[in-house]
Amino acid sequence: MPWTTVQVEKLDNFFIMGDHTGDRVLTYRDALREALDQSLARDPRVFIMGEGVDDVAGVFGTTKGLKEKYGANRVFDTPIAENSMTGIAVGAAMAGLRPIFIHARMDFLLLSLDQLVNHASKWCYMFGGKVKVPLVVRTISARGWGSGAQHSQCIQGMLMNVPGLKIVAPATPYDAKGLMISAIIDNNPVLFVEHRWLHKTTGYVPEEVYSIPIGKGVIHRRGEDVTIVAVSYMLVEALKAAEKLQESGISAEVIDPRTLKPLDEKILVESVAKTGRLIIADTGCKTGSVASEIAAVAAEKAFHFLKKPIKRVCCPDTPTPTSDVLEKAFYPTAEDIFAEAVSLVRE
Amino acid sequence: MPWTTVQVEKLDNFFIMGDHTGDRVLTYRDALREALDQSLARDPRVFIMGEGVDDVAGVFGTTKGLKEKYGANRVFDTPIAENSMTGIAVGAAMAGLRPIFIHARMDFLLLSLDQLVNHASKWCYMFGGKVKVPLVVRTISARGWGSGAQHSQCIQGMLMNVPGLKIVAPATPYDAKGLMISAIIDNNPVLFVEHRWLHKTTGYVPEEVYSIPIGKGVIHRRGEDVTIVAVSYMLVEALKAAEKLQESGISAEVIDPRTLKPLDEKILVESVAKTGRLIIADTGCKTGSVASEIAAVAAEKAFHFLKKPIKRVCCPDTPTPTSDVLEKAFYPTAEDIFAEAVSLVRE
Amino acid sequence: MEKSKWMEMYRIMRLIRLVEQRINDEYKYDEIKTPIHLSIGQEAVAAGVCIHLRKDDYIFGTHRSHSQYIAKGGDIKKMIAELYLRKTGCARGRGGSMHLVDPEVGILGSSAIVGGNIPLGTGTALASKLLNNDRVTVVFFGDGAVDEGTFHESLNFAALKKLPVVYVCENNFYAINSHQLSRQVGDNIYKWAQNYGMPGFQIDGNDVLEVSDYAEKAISRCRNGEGPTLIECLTYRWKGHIGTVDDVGEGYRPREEYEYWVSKCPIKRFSEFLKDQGVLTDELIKKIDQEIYDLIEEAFSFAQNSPKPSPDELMDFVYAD
Amino acid sequence: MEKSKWMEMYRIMRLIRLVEQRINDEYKYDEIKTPIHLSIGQEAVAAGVCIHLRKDDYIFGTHRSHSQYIAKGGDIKKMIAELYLRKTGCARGRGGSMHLVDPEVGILGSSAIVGGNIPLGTGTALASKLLNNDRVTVVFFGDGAVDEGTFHESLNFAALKKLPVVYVCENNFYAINSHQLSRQVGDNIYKWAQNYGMPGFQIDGNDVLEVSDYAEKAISRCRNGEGPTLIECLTYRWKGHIGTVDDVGEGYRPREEYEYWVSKCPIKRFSEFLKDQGVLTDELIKKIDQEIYDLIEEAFSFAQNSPKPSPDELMDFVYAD
Ligand SMILES: Cc1ncc(C[n+]2csc(CCOP(=O)(O)OP(=O)(O)O)c2C)c(N)n1
Ligand SMILES: Cc1ncc(C[n+]2csc(CCOP(=O)(O)OP(=O)(O)O)c2C)c(N)n1
Ligand SMILES: [Mg+2]
Ligand SMILES: [Mg+2]
Repeated sequence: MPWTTVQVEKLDNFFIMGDHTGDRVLTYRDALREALDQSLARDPRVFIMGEGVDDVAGVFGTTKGLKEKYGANRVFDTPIAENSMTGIAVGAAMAGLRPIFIHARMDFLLLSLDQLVNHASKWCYMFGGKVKVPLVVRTISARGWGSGAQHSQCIQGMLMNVPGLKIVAPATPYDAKGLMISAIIDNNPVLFVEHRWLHKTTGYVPEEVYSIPIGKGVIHRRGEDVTIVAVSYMLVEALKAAEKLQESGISAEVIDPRTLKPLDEKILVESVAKTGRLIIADTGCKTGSVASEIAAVAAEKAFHFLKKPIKRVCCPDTPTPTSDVLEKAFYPTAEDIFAEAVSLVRE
Repeated sequence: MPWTTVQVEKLDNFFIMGDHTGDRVLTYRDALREALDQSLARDPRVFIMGEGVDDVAGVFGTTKGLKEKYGANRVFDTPIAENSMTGIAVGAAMAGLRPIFIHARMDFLLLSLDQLVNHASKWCYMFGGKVKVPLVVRTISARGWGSGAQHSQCIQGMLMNVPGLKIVAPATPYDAKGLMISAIIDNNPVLFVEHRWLHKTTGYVPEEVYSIPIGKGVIHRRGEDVTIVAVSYMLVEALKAAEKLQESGISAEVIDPRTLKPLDEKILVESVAKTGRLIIADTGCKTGSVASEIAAVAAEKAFHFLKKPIKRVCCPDTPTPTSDVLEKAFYPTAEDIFAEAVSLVRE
Repeated sequence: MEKSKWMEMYRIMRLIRLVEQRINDEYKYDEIKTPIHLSIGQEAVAAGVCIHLRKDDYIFGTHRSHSQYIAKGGDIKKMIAELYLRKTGCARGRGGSMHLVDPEVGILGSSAIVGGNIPLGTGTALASKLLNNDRVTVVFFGDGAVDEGTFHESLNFAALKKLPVVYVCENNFYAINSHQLSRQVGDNIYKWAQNYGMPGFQIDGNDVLEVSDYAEKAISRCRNGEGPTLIECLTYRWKGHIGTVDDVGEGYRPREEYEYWVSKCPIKRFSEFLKDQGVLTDELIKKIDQEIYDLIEEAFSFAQNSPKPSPDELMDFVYAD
Repeated sequence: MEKSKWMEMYRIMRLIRLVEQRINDEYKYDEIKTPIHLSIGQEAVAAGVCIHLRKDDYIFGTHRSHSQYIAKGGDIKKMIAELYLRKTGCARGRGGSMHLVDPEVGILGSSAIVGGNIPLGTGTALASKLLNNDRVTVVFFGDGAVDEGTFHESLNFAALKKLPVVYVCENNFYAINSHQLSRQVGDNIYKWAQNYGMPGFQIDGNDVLEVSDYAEKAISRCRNGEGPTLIECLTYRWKGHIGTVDDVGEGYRPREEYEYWVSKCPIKRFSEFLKDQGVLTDELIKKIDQEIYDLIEEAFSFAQNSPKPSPDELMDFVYAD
């Protein structure tokens, strides 16, 4: 049992409405599993590889039973050799397959950046569009229970600087399923950013196969006074903050960009045009974060709408401490978003 | 002969005044070599490792003759195995030595991020300060002569997101020498960012050993109308732009942060307080760049001083093309900075 | 080997076992808020190797390094305090179980990145060579780490430079739930040494005397400037990969395999040997256990009564001064 | 091997040689604005291997891949146009000499990151296995790439899954100015295969018949589902590592070494053999050369007269549709 399960099991069961309604409620984890299942079923080119993808736990349940259903050729365990395994997935993609490569922790992505950045992301451009790399790399960031500095990183900020790569970071079960399907059918390398604390959230998810456009954000809650852009798990915190702000008479607009690269600049600028205030919440360390990039875009393209300084709510620039006390101090929460919003609106 | 020499030899001999005067003019390359030479001489713990550091070319001349002078134990070639060689340098640093590890291209840094990010940068924190990693990693970014997508990257933007790492990017011979010495005496991993096109620039450099505080930027030219923050080689372009702006009656303040992480926020905010306009020029791709981070800091901390949107002058978000025509379109120059400044001030 | 060292090895193995069992027992109270990877069943490796190390020699461990920390002489109170994430912990609560450290006895840290510590230990060995001292480094890693390129890159460099490093692979056949044979071709990790021109051995990692024997030779080769050695110790973990869970039976490890290895308990085996040799008695066993229980009691009580770090220390140690 | 293939191999080696020489001669005019790494002296490897490949088989090369591109049947006009960074180049001017591509004949690109192409070729071989077709992949790489962990990680995986891939190491003894022995322990790269349970051979890479022989067997093993092979071809580059510079003499490669290898010219040797066999004559040599010169002339003139990309195409192909 992966240790973060200890922590995740203690979380509240957070329900995210999403932009879809219906009568079928799934967890994020099951939504992902369904997207993989349906993709394996409909497209023989799709396969899944990674450490432990075929084991009993099935990557926190997201690949559970898939080997039994689709065979050991299409869902298989790999040696612990992230860089080459990524390159092998890339090669298979070049030959026309659609690999999904899974890192049980985002930290392990760091071992594979040569293949992901120097190779996968550049191949299409470097060869004038003649070879494509339709690859999905799933990474899961952990949090809590002393995951520590080497098992809890959220380094999506680093990857923003990589041309040729797409990055999606769905926060709801609906988006998880839809964006997984989009990532699989996309002809480019797509980094699929998950957060362990999202696996348990629930929401409405249609049974049929559907995709969500890569590059399009979504407004989760409409508001007038302040825009909160929330990345990945921070959407949960942002929605909680918005609820509380409402009680204090502050109307917050909550936006989930869903795709981090290429970013939906339109949804951002339009919201800031309305509210004039911008808070960006990211799961990673502040400096060089996705929040920094969004702030830069806003400062460039929505400057004249801004009434107040842009605020980033992120982890501080320290490795993740293991101590529970320090973890608590390290991770930003709804409280921090709430406090920033209040000070932006009231002061 | 490394091919970028072809291109570098064709460059103008650009003289940068720096904040030091004197009568000794050195190239950036020779300033670096002197810093290494003097550091090897004064501290027996210092050693240099990397591919080709002991060969005739001596990493573009920066390590030339050092093996002959200090012996093959202190200046040695390595196998082509960037990740482990980095880890080996890290281990040696933990045992009290002060390794300088050299990548002839910044692109190769991508192979070593596991050791640099998961290990070197986190070690001090993860072990409560009990073990230090005084390591310098030199990286040189190439440009031009069809260096192409895998031999010309400027990925300092990616590294901004790494807590525990310091990043310096000197642009003048004076800063190159002083910051190299600072990086060597620093007790932390320091990424030393060089640009091949800077190696030929000249400036005043004192003969004695001196260090420059990490974390302090420098104003290269004082001005009133617009602040241009320039990273690494972009300082050369910024100074050219400022000269031309002067002729058009626009007074530009040119700042070199020198240290990218931790950033000198004070010098930035003070300058923007004066000019109200900010252009940031970086050598890397725009999204997720150092320019993005600086823009975010300014939007957070200097917002009320800003009269106009912040502008980033960077490479577009594409892998580097090999074609000379496309290279020309890809790299931003003084012209681009000039045009942005004019539009910020005039419109 | 002198017989006094036998007893020391016995004591260390027993200490590791009892500490691990106590951790296992305490884990359910949710006060050890950090992932743990227990070494029960693998005690002979660390004990047999570290007995030959000096205080100023270096070791590097992995996520599963309680045993090595203890065998190298790391402070037990600080170790348990670290598991309880206290300010008094060896890493001041910043590391947890996977990141034990005690520079005073040459433990410069451990890495939870598989294969990550192999270059590091190669690097301290490089330092010994450059500083011209005779400190030896031992890197402990699992069979999983052999999958990673760092294993080869490091061994190549160490062999090339004849560095004073001993690579000790604790082959317990599994990386989480993945069996060695589903990740590697062949089951002869030690053979890699051959191509690097260094001695390589596959030994019974549950026989502390055999481990000690091979380690002694490898370490003295290092001290004499003869370069690195690779020792593959075949052993087995009794507990599941992580925490206190059980991973034996249906879909996991075969029960017979598990039972076979439990029957080959390194401590039982060695204590029987010592009894045969007439140096260990039931009485002595009790006495040693009691001393260890006292030590453990003291360590847990120290840990449980130690203060936690305070939130305002969050930013300390990001950078060294 | 049928004799008709002899002449084809001869022609290809000669084609490689003359193309490379022409590139060498043109480079000084600064119109080929891209780093070049010439394969002169190493022609037998690509020629001897690729003769056995089908059009739909895959190859992956490195920074030094002109020879392989040519031997696999890549379009020469598009290759030269790529060196001139023209819109008509095989990579539309975006790749240059280090990044040649021709998917129509199975050349899916080459990587200028040392060791970077080994996983990629292992990946296309995985695809062949998953798609249950009999396409073979050949990965070409230098002795330098063996330093990288990707070499081992990839060979392990290929052996584990019995993938249809042939690893061809062109061991020319140098990585830039660094000799193999200053980077690796021993000079038997082929031996690594042993531990991975795959066939491994060290052969004379300047003897095209020997190369062809071993390659043929390795490739047919792949087609029969018997898994990967490693072939280490000892060879030598005549030119400096990069561009057209000379790196022989003081501080670089020893002149005697250079001269020894020049005396073992793969083309001279093979043409003498063919003459002995009575299938090649001076007249035929001239005729073939003339055909090749015409082809080269055509390619260079095509390239030099092709348009360059226009600046407004800069952002094309960042993403595939
Ligand atoms: C680079 C990397 N990849 C994956 C993991 C996840 N992981 C943690 S422990 C482990 C298994 C390690 O097996 P082994 O090296 O044999 O050590 P053991 O647990 O058996 O002691 C894995 C794959 C990791 N920590 N680091
Ligand atoms: C990862 C990486 N490190 C370093 C380099 C710089 N480099 C370019 S070619 C080369 C030598 C390669 O030698 P080898 O593999 O033997 O090929 P050869 O040039 O001899 O054909 C090196 C070190 C690189 N391209 N990639
Ligand atoms: Mg194991
Ligand atoms: Mg070579």
